Amino acid sequence: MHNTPTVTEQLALDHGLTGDEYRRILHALSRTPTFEELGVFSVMWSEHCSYKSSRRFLRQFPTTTVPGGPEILQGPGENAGIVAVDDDLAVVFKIESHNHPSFIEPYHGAATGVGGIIRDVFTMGARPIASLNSLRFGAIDHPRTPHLVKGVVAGIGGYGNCVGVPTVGGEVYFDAGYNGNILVNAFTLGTIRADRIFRASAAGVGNPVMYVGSRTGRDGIHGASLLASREFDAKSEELRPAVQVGDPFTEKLLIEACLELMQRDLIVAIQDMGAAGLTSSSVEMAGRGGTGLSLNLNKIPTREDNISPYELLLSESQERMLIVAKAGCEQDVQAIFARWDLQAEVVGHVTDDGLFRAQWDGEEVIRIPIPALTDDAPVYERPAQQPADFAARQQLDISTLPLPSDYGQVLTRLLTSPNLASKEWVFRQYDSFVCGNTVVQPGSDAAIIRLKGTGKGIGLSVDCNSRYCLLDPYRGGMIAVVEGARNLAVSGARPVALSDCLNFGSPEKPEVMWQFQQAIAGMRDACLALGLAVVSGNVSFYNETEGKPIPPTPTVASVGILSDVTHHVTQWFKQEGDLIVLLGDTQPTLGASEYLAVVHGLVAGAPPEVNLDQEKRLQQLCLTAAQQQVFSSAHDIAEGGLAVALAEACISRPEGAMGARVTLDGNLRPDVLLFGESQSRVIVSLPAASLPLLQTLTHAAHIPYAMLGEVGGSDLIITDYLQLPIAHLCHQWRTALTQQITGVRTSTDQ
Amino acid sequence: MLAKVYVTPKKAILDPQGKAIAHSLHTLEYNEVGDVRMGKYLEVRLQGLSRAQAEQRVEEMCRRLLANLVMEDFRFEIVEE
Amino acid sequence: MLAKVYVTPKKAILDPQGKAIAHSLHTLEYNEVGDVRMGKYLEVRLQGLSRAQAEQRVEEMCRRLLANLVMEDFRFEIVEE
Amino acid sequence: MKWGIVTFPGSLDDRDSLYGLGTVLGQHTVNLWHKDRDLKGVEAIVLPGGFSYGDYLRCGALARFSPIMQSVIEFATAGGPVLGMCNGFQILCESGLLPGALVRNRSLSYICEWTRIRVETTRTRFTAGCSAGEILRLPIKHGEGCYVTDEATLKTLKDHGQIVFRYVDATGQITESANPNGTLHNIAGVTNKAGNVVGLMPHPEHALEAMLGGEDGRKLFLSALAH
Ligand SMILES: Nc1ncnc2c1ncn2[C@@H]1O[C@H](COP(=O)(O)OP(=O)(O)O)[C@@H](O)[C@H]1O
Ligand SMILES: [Mg+2]
Repeated sequence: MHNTPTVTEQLALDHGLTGDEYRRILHALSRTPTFEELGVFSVMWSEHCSYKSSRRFLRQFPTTTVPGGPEILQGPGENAGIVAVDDDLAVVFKIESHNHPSFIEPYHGAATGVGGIIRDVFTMGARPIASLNSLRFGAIDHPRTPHLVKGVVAGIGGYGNCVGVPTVGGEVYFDAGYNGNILVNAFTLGTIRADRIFRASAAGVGNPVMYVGSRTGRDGIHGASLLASREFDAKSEELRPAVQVGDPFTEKLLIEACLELMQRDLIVAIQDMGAAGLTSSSVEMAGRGGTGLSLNLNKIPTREDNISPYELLLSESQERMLIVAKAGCEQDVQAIFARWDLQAEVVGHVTDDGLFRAQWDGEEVIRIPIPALTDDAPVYERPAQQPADFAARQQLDISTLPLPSDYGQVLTRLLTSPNLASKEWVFRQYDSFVCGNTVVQPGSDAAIIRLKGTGKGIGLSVDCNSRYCLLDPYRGGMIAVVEGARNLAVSGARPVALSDCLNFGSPEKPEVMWQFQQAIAGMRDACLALGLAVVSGNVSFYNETEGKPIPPTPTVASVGILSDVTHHVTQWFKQEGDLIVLLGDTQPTLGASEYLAVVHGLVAGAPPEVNLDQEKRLQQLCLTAAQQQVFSSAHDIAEGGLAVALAEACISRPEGAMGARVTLDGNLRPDVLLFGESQSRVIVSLPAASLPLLQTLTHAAHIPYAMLGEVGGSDLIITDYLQLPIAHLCHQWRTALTQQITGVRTSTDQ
Repeated sequence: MLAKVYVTPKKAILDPQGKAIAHSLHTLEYNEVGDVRMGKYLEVRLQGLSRAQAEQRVEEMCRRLLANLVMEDFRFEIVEE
Repeated sequence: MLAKVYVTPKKAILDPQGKAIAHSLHTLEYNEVGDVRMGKYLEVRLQGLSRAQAEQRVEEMCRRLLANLVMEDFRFEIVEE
Repeated sequence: MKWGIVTFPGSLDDRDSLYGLGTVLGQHTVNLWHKDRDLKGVEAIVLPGGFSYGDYLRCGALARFSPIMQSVIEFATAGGPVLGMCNGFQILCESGLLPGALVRNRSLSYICEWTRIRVETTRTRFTAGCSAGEILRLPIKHGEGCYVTDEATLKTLKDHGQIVFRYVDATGQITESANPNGTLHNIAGVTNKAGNVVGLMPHPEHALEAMLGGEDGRKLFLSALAH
């Protein structure tokens, strides 16, 4: 007999379970659980693993595309979603959060987040070929921010660079709402042959269960239940030993070995050990297969002595996989792993009794019916309520706002503010070349990678404006989807599907639950209108500090397909004399804008409206124009409005900035005209000879357009409003973030 | 005065570097090698402090910057030069 | 038996990490700090060797693998546990 | 020409080198496995980028002891052309095939960006097809690309024309701001005395196709062919 604490209701409460949930366990087992069983229930029923507050809402997402769209080979429910590119090839992708661990230990928290999402993708048999990351930090001048930014970015690079998956894009925002709870969302996409997809479903009674990868230590015990499902307070400091260290080198070996393994017919199922480690991987595989699974815990390879069965079941040591092999193939499996200096051990077998069982020193410490942990886990209908100040915050009377006296100064201020400044300081730390597919590097609206040997390409973008979501979560959720799709469409990639990471406060707060439901409804409506499928995702609740929730942040990672990758478009001006044209129309809105926040210190007003029908026509127009190679450049207008988008088109060109001369018509207030964030607008440049073609397209699509001016000169001139020397503006924009994060001033212009 | 600072990974924390070095040493047939742990060694030159002040200041530097207390332990010695 | 191995950058060789740490310490207003050098500290556990054997084997490990003599110096101690 | 590309555990750009040399440049390529000693009759060897053995301890330190490296060292000593890119350069230095060593970037951060390097000598197997002073645009992506050596070695390098590439600005000038990582005298690559072994931090294998940003990397590989 090993010694364990006596299981009581109090112990269950200490595990984060409720009294009701504890009684439910007693009922499910018809007895008092063992200490180990209590641990297993606590992690499997945690919000993080069970989706108990969110599950019913996630069902609203469309999970197939429109007729004629690509086939969805795998929707939500597996380790990652899969979309067919053609008859032979498919892409596998998912986004996931690693927020709490990254706040505690930014480097390793972010690094292990990257490691985890990469495992989700290669687990399905795919070779990971591109990553994105979406980051939210507190105010740039908050004392902890620079430390957290440096650590997180170094961690993402440290892992991604070493494991050989290029990081090709992402987003970074700073907002005081994240001062005590940063967000680190990581996305990976892989490619797979459509007939070689592996799913994690344990089958074949008697088949051996094998453990491969790093040995088990006491890493992150209770990570899933305590960290990801509970809000932060001063006590979280005590959880520090729960930090996990990643080993990207071992992960790289695992990728190669697993992909080699999957070329052969030796295994039935494979699953990575992520949150809740051995427990969740065992239970999920058996659950999907409708079988049972029995483990001999004494066989688990360990890193230290005297690790208890409880710890073995709950450890979150990284870089581990669980495999159901075909009986008799154990040695072949071991031989493949040995070639990569990895050890594979038989630790259990598949059973037909529908039970999750585990033995320790010959004693059965776990005997739980699998459905009690999966399908029959608690599901909650939590109360939802609109925040009391919702209507008040949407009020905004712009006539009371003073007009700036110097628009050039305002534009410079916006371009050097941390949210709009170039993110080069960040993405320069990521290998974006490895794998040899990156056609458009970080720095344009969407990253474009080619699919070798097919002539096709994939467009990738990750987006969410959480200020919009705070002021109106429905519209904010909608815009996250719409903007992602638009970033792809302007780049020439047809948006087809997305993966979402829903970062919110505590679902036990009715206001948060309301935000959550509204955001999902907005995302759903946008997906339906644009014909997009949600194929995978992740929910991260309890993002709060001292009772204060973060701004709602439903991050959307969008994936699009280019049938000819050479027809991609980038956002920067390319040719002196090209015409500059604005597609879409400008509404009289300043609500929720970056301009209001940066210049007037206001987070107020309604986010811009979206006409989904017009948006769809605009995106279709951009795609057609890209195919016909009408545009020299196309850039989505987002935060900072028309003036910022024009400036970006001038200064983001990697080979050096280009000027532009522009005149804006219309009788809007200058700040609305320049900095308002009306949706469904794109700035394009094109040779004069292509103008008739564009006019035909806009006419057919019923998209309004305006001639703005032309590319050229050494200044950005917006007639009557501003004139700025482009080289200087470019330098300020490129170095602002470096200065604010590292305090180092770079004086030379490259 | 010189502070010699030793920063080592906490015992329960994975040390992938140490693991890889041990593996290589075994490949080179140093079979007598068991576990390897890898840490940092810093030499910090100090001016104008008494020994007691140095002890206190270096302790503080370790806590604030030189070691990551989430994952590392440290110790140090102060030597006269 | 435990070998404690100290690997330090050679004097003449640039030590960007040491420099960066010194810079950070100055930013934190540890103005008493002069030069900082950053090296490695390894603990290598050894089995079944006499002390003399251990000395000789560890010296060899350092020369062959643990230090790069182009840019690093090393020293070590053998301690009984 | 038959090229061997070595895969160590943790190599990353090995697959890209195989693709680049094989599919893009139409060369005969074979993959060499770190545990083997057989060079399969190759006529040139590429040590690719990546993080061999996790780059734990020191970059390239652990790779140098793999069985294949013993064969590579024999091959190089016999005059066979060997190109080390990034981690491959680090391995060549650790193996003693090239002088010097590579340490952390001055910024202590990993850097991924396009750079320009100037060809300082055409006397090597991998620059014979370039012209002296020619500027090549190649990407770098590394955390430890700061080349260091002692004064005496530096002098020998200079005396024997062993500095092959230096980072320059757009006009070909060796400036401090063109130095991405703090490397000694803007050195981006060096060769051995015989000129058959070349190591550089930039990645020619990632500059072979216009669609991916540039083709200047071809010159290095084509130089070896011209011989
Ligand atoms: N964390 C990051 N990692 C990699 N690339 C990033 C990151 N943050 C921003 N970028 C890149 O910088 C460019 C500008 O980002 P952003 O302003 O968010 O683009 P957009 O507004 O078009 O969505 C994009 O190409 C993006 O991929
Ligand atoms: Mg945008």
